[in-house]
Amino acid sequence: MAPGGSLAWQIPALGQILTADSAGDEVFFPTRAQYVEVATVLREAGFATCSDLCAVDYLTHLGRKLPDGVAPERFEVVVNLLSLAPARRVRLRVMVPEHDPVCPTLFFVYPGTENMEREAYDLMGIRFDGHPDPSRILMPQDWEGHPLRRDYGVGRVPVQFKGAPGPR
Amino acid sequence: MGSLDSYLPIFLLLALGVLFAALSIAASRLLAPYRPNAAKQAPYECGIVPTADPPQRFPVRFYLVAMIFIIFDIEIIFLFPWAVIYGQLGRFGLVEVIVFAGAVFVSFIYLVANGALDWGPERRARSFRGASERTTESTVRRVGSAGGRAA
Amino acid sequence: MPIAESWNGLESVRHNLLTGKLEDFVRWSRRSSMWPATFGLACCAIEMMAAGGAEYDMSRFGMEVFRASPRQADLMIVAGRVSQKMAPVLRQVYDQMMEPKWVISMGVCASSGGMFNNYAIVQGVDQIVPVDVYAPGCPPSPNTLLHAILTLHEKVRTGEILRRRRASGAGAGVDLATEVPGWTQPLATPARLGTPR
Amino acid sequence: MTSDHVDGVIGDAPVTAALTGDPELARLVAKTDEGSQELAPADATSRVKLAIEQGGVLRVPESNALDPDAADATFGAGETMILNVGPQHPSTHGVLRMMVELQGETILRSKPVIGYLHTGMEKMGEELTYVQGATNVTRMDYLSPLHNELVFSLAVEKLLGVDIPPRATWIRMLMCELNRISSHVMWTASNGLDLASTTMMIFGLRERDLVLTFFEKVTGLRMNHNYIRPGGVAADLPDGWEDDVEAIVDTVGARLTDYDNLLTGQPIFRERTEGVGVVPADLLIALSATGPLLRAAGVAWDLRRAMPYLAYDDVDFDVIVGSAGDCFDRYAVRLNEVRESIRIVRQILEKMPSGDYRAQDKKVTPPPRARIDESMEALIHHFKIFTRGIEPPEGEVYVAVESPRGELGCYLVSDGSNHPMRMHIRAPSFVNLQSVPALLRGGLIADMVAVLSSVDPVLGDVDR
Repeated sequence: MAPGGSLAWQIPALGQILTADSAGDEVFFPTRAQYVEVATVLREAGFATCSDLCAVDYLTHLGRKLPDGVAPERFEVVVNLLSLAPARRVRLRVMVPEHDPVCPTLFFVYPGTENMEREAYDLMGIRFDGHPDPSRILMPQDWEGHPLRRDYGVGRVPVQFKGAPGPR
Repeated sequence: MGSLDSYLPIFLLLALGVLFAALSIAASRLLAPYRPNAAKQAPYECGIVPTADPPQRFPVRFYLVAMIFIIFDIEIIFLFPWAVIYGQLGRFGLVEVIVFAGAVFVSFIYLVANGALDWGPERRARSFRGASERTTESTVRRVGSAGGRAA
Repeated sequence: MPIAESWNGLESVRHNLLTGKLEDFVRWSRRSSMWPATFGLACCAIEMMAAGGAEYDMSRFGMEVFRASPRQADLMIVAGRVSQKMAPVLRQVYDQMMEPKWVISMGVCASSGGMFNNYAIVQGVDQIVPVDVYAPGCPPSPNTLLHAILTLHEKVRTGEILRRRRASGAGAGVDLATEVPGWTQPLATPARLGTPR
Repeated sequence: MTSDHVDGVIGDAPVTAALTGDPELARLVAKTDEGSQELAPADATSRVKLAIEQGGVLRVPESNALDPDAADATFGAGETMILNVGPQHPSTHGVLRMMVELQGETILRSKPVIGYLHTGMEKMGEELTYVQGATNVTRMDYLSPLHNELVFSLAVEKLLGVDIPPRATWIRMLMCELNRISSHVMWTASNGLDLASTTMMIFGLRERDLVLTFFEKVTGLRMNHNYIRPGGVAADLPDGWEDDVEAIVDTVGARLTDYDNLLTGQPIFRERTEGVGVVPADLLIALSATGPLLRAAGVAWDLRRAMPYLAYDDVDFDVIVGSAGDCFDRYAVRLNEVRESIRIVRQILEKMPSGDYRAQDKKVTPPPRARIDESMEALIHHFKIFTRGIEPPEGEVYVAVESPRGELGCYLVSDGSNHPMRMHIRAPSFVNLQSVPALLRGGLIADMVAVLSSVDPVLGDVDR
């Protein structure tokens, strides 16, 4: 268990958020509605930095191990919070359905997530409503599609044997 | 012709300069391929194709800085001939150049008073030069393993 | 009035500065002061800087200084992987370089996309700019880069590079004598080749 | 000689579309402007975005509104100019494109535009097996490739739950600390070059080459080593490595005083770095900045001390913390961190344990080459490892190490097959670059060069 006992016991407001222990790290599964509020509570509790935010596409692996009560969805936004005073990490995993890939922005709780959310939108196609600058960050502006999705091909150019199909 | 031969080295230098310039221009005109295209004539924007053309109006302060430079540059140029014959002028020359420098210095005071020169980030109140004696040792502190977890 | 039947002028004489042909003299001057443009992209750029450092010292071969602006550069070393977003920028900088200009494609990522055969990398920079010398390696060690540079120097000095270019019509059309019409074939598709359909 | 048809003709060199406006030609030359990713004119940007670009940082306590005093710059019509310090620029440390709006020489607002080196490595990560994964990850941060391999291998080992022999741990620590030395020395070189000290560049590259020659001797390659693999390291240290490392550490240690004398006393260097790019520590924490950027602002946060991995708790070293948080402090922090790394390497020289250099678990690491000829079983294991690879149990894991640029994390999701389902690398440079507009607030265009160099972004790390 994380040092200092499970966080859910320490912070009453987190009581009803489902939690799991993945390889020694503490993971919470807030729903999209509770997401920003849980992040604010955690920030008050000392998690001053959001060290990482990324989106995961579970298209080929929908049936993964989840604590019961969490409905598996195709997309997941994974936020990694870090507290400096007692050195601890906690992870939030938010389910984002495929038909409505929208997630509330974390910018007004952790300003450090501005570029991370733009990258998640750019590569995975999850829109963050309320984000000040919802544009692409890594791909060219006129690029169609979101490359990191599982149904987006690798874009491999076939190896150029004599007579092999290919642009060259 | 007597007085002219003292000018011979200057003419020689001038001729050599012109010759060298003409030679290099002619060589590049003749030997280098000249194939202008629109990309080459477009302003270099670190690789980005310029869509908006550069603004025509520049802040007026650039002009002001140029004017100030010209004033003090000409002042220095006037000092050159004075310095050559400074020996014969004696006390009169000294007083005369002090009056000349004083007149230009008054304009300098007026300029600084009007704030023509302070154009830039005002927040960096520059302490007197060399005041801070920070070295790479003095400006950092070391938190050893016994020094506790975080600051 | 030829002395012998096959009098080929001064061809057989070993030329020096005075009797050498003007064109050889110009080619020699181009070879021995070829300034590279800083086009460092990824890991190969660090090895290119190491080649410019004191240990491998590219300036022994007349490549004294890395010119940042393409106006003063003769050689573009594409050092690193070229992404789809960077392709038009590379083309623009190449267009803005003055003739005579040459391109070394440093590293396998620039030459053929390397291990990144995916949506993001242009599979070979020769889809965008005509390349003269390819340097293998990932990253090529500074010695490999110097070898590539010396190969290019040799081709420029002997003028062999011009014959190849005149024949194929590619390249920057740098020879003095003839005017090479349309030195680059127009790119059939937009500069973003390798984009998945 | 002169060709009179300047533009508009396809036969001639392809001409830029913007100037000719000829649609046919425009199709040929793809456009390079990136629309909303760029810095739009002031009146076309939202208030919050305007405040961000001017370096306003959300005050974390009262967080619902960006602090208004950040948007104090007056945008005189026509007085300002949007300058594009573009991807091909000597002082942007690679292909970073900074767009700044200038009033004369003062920067009103700035915005980094990145993505010019995006290589799709996270997509490649899903294509390659765990055994091949280190080759892909090592090309991200090309100034400290061993740290990338380390974080990927630690994540895979945490998924597998396999623990590696002590000698492998200490070899990994030795190589990573040497990599930190070569990365910081390379930074000092490029920082010196940015601030017009070519001598520093020559010094730095000379020292870096010492370390690279040792790496070439141990791993076979100067860069992109693929030496630290899941399960241990690729090969044992060559015998006689102690005096090689001893020589490197003595030479670099002695030469650091040359750097100090060359730069610290120099008035130009002091003038350009003191008081430049100062941001209070709490705002940097809110912007998720880590590494020397954060430590220079006074926060003693170093993952090697706070969350020790490998064997960093058996080694005695200091965490260097700055006081003023300006460019000079970041230079001082990095310079002293090289001294600390040298101290660590000396302790590793004494305490290096003997034994296996990789885990003896047959499912994770291939058998030594010689055994393959003798035993059929070793041949089978060798074949399975290099074709099928490792198949960790299903699960997800986040591991972070302290790279020379900050917290380098690897989030690995496995679905039980031999490919990772998702591999996300938390790149320190990508996050540190977010605080550049805040660092540039109210600076001159010359300060931008010093600030960008002090943040030390490596664009392979930023764009992945």
